Amino acid sequence: MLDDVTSYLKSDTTPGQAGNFLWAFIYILLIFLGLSVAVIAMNWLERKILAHMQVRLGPMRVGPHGLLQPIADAIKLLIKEDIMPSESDPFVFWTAPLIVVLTAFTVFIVVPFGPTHAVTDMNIGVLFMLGVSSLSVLGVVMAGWASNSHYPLMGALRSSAQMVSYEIAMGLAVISAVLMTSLNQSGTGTLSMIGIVQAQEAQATWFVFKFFPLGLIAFFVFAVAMVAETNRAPFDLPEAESELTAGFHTEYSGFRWSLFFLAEYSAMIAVSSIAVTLWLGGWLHPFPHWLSGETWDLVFSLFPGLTFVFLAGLTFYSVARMPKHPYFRVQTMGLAGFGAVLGLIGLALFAPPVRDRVQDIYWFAAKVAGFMYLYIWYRGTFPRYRFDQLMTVGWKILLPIGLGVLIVTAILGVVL
Amino acid sequence: MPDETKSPPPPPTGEPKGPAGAPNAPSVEPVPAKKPGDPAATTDPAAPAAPPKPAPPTAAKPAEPAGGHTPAPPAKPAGPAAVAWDSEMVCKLKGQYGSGIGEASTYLGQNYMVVDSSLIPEILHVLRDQEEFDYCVDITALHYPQREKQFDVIWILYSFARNQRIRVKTLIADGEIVPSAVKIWPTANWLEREVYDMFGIRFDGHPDLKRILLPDGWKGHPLRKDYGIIQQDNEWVQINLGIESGQ
Amino acid sequence: MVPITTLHYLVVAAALFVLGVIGVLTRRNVVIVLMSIELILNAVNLNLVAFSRLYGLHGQVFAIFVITDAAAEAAVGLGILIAFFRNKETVNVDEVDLLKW
Amino acid sequence: MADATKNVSHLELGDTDKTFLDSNELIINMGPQHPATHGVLRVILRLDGEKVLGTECVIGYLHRGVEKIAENRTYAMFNPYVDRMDYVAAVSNGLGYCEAVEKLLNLEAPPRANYIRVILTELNRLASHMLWLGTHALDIGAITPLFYTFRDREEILKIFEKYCGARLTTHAFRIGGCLYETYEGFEQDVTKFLKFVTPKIDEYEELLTTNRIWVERTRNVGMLSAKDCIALGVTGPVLRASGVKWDLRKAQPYAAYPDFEFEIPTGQNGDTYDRYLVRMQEMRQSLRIIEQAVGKIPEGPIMAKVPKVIKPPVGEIYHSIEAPKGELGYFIVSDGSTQPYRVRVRPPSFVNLQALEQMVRGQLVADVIAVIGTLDIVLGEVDR
Amino acid sequence: MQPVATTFFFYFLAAVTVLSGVLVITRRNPVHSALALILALLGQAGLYLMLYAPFVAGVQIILYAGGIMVLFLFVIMLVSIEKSQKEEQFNNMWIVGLLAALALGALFIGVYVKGRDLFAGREVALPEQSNTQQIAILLYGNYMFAFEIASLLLLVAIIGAVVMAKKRI
Repeated sequence: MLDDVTSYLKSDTTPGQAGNFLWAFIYILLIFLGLSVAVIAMNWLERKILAHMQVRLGPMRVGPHGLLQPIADAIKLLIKEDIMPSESDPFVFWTAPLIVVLTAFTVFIVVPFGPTHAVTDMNIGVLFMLGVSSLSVLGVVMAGWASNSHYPLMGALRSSAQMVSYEIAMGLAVISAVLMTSLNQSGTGTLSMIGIVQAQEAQATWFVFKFFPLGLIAFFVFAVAMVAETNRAPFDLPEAESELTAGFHTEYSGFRWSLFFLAEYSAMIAVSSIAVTLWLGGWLHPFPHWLSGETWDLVFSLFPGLTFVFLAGLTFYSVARMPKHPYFRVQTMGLAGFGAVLGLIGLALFAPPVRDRVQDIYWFAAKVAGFMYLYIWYRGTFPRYRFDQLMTVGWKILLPIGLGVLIVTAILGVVL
Repeated sequence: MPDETKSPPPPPTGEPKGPAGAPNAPSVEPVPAKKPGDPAATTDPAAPAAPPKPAPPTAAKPAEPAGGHTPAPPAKPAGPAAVAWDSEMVCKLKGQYGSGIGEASTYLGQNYMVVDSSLIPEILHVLRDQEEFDYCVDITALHYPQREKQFDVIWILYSFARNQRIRVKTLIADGEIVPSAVKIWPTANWLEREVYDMFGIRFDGHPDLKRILLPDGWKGHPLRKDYGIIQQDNEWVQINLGIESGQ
Repeated sequence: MVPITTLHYLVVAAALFVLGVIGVLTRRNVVIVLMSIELILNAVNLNLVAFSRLYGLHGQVFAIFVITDAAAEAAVGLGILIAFFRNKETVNVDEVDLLKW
Repeated sequence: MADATKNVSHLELGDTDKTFLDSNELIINMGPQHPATHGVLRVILRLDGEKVLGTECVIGYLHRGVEKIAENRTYAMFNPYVDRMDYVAAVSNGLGYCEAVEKLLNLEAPPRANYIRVILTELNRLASHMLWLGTHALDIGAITPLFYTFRDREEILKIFEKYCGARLTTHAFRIGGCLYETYEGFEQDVTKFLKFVTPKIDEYEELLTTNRIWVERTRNVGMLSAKDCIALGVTGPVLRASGVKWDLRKAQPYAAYPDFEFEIPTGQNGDTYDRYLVRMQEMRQSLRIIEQAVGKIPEGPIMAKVPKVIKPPVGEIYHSIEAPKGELGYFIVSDGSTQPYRVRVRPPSFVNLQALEQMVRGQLVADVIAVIGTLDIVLGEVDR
Repeated sequence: MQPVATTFFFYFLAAVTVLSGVLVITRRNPVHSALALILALLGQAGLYLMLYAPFVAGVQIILYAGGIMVLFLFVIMLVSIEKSQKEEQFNNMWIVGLLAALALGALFIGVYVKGRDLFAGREVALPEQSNTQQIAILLYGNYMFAFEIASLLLLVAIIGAVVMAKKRI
């Protein structure tokens, strides 16, 4: 048992590959918890950021600056009455959200947060991710069908058509990235997620800059397709509120609805992880080759701690700005406590053994967080596409571009 | 669907309206200055009846004098009077249709003419095609329960070319059918439905004449004068809303 | 415990195949018949992949071809189904008894 | 209400070819409680997949019998009721009614009152267009403009509140003029507002006008040619977007409008995008009018000599004004008593809504939303 | 990845696959059948993984479960299933069909058991890490022609499906 723990810490491979089930299990648990926390945080952040984009404050009541709002929401959703339409198909109605959530979470098995920080590394990692995430469309279709109502059905038809179409563009973009991994001495590429990042490390460039602007275009295709794939604005047609009320989950409420919610956000994180892995160098810190050496390593390894300390500083600044009225005493104390926790985490991250292990995860998470911000930004800015326009974008713009990039990449790979 | 709504005009049950005497007295008051070239104008039975008891200035009572549509209040010295509407168009129409065109006057700078109901589709066509009244602003009706021809149906037309607005009126009895203008102006569709809904006037040739603002099964036509202000279709309310009364 | 050999996989494949055949032969609903055909194809795939453990990767390549075929078959089959349903308002195979409609 | 299928049997269907599974024409009941119907509008859509084969509007959920009420109130008592029709442009409603009764009484509001009326009405036009822009953009999926426009509309409502104490249903005008004198600092407030809002309109345009998705969603959607517009009686920005340069403020000027210079913005294609542009331009023109008006409000009385008991002579009048939604007309028949014999309101939203059928047939479901938004209907006015 | 608990996983996946297969052909509701089939396909993907065929497993998930089955569900939704659910589910000759199929199954098993020596002990652990590369080499080398034909086949299928399903082209 103890041996298992220590052996992994010294090894340079993922627990899954090493057959270290204890650590694999720990990772699964960590990912599950981390994802849940991330979704909760995303919920709060999205509402806050969107609110500030729209000249309003967002949640301010539950907890200081609405920090406890997502928790309150979660409690509300869990204890809410669970309504099932009388004419629905109960079995399918129940399994649909489960499938969506399961697929959204299963994807994370192969996401490499670091060279050793993953549950496992499959040699078909990318294929696995695409495949499993494509399964979520099943849940969507089932949800729409089982509700036995027109709006959900139309929402389901829309989203399944949308997801299936954009998967193709997405796949082409992914293939061009995979093709780039084969540009080495042996000429063999890899589908393994860790292998792809290692290839970027070996080729001394993030694939987004590879064959400029080819990598960038492929990345762009993927970035658009992934927004469509997760049904987010401006491609949020399946749940276009103004047209189809809430799309395929119109009839869902309470706990089951929260499963869809959870799945949507985890799917966003999942596709962002793929994008980060394939094009933005995964866990590599910025400019890994220009800024290398002992000093830079130290500087970069300080970042996680600095981020948390900065957040703690921000929190304490907010504490100082809280109204001094005794009514807000509890809130102020809560905020200060939150800041203290953040600060402590930050300090802990400065400890040398921790910071070396955490650095990779930090850079990965930071890049994913960038994508999450983009998601929110899109939502605040763009109107919604119409369905036929969405299909036009998918089939007539992204697909040819993706195909072209793939062909040119292949040619360049052979020529160079 | 709207079949049951066409009921014979119930006797006025609301507040008693108007002087009881001679509600349908023929016009005694000569309508101001008819065109000389229109001999039949005054003999038109459908001609707008001037108020038999011309709006008493002391009309503080709620009673409305019957036939109050005619804008000829002789007892009102300060008030503007309706004058004959002199225009080429009216001359032409009168020449063409003779007695079909009744009164044509201008009141407060606004022109209107009264047309026999049988001529309606034709006149409207002519007005649209030859006189460029291409925009049907509104269709509405007035109810004068004391008159024999209870209803005025009014088309308000506008001509973009002339920047002029006219009103075409016709007088019909309860239950009489007015030709629909939907073929002439599509906009008449909902407007006629509203007139039907509110007054129970049927339009011949309307593609889908049914209630528009009130629910389909409602009984009664609220803008008739004999429909009280707090009156409602209790039966409908009980069946559809499950409450005793909407009040 | 008995080690799992190729034979085990073959038995599973045979079971799937038989289930598929039963479905094709007995069900009336075209959709389910088509799904049964998918089961049969999958049974074949399982055989191919299982044999590829004995005879090299060719079996897996063939499995991929079979999957391609299955996709094509599903597309055309469902297209026919839709055309059929549009004309006869039913999805029963028994009622596909005209050469022309 | 009858069930959806029953109503749909009345749909007149031009398009009989069915490209999908014949038996599965989808009938969707949009509303009366739907996020994008701007109130309690119910639209029954007959769909072929996503394509709209026919629509039927079921209205009347907000019917309050305003016209009947009018017959049982005195002229002055009915004045506040008109605010409840188009509740986002209550001031315009009041202006139309007051002017109609004034015409019937054959009197005119004093110039100062007319200037105040113009300023408030144009402010109200701005408020109405802002609300339209926010909700229209929201329907098309852009959520941010809604908050921007509501923020700026708030300033207008503040001016209303300071002027007459109410924000929405203002009852700002009386028959014969205005009841309230402008408050201390009214001109400054309005001028400040003009300065504040001019860049804001640019801000909205920045978000939307050149936004590719916005343009794609609105271009060639809900086309209405000038001929159709006139045949359907559609007025207001919708008519002008089809290229008809017609605005009652110019065609048959009322209040103090002849004193001001302003343009009538028009579009060419009569699509949703043009209507958007026209309304944006109209907001700028309104600012222009207010700017001119606020600088030279004449001194003098704000109320004409109106008899204590308003008793117009027997007669009838039709008076219409250019409300934010289109031609708002009042047809008032007097029998010489203190109560109108009949008040007929010619509601622009009601008539414009009728064009929905023609605008969306053959288009997609998403366009229905865009078109309902672009028609700028207020159900309070549709149903009265 | 060393296979672990092979026996358990094999029996588990085999049971899932076969039981789902049974559900596929017995369910009255085609949607339930389709769901069962998806489960069977996923179970089979697991079996492929155990057979050192990760690429085929991935393709199975993407194409079958993610693609073909979505198509199936789509079509099931379009054709109204209420009516078909009320009808007789099995055709008149189901006994004959059942017997024939079972006989076929018995034949299979018989042949396999007879020929078990042919397979025994010949299993080799295929190289899993380079599985995809090797399949690619075969696919674009030996089977190039077949590959091209398959792509043509798909094209034909696309056109065929469109022609079939669309009334008016």
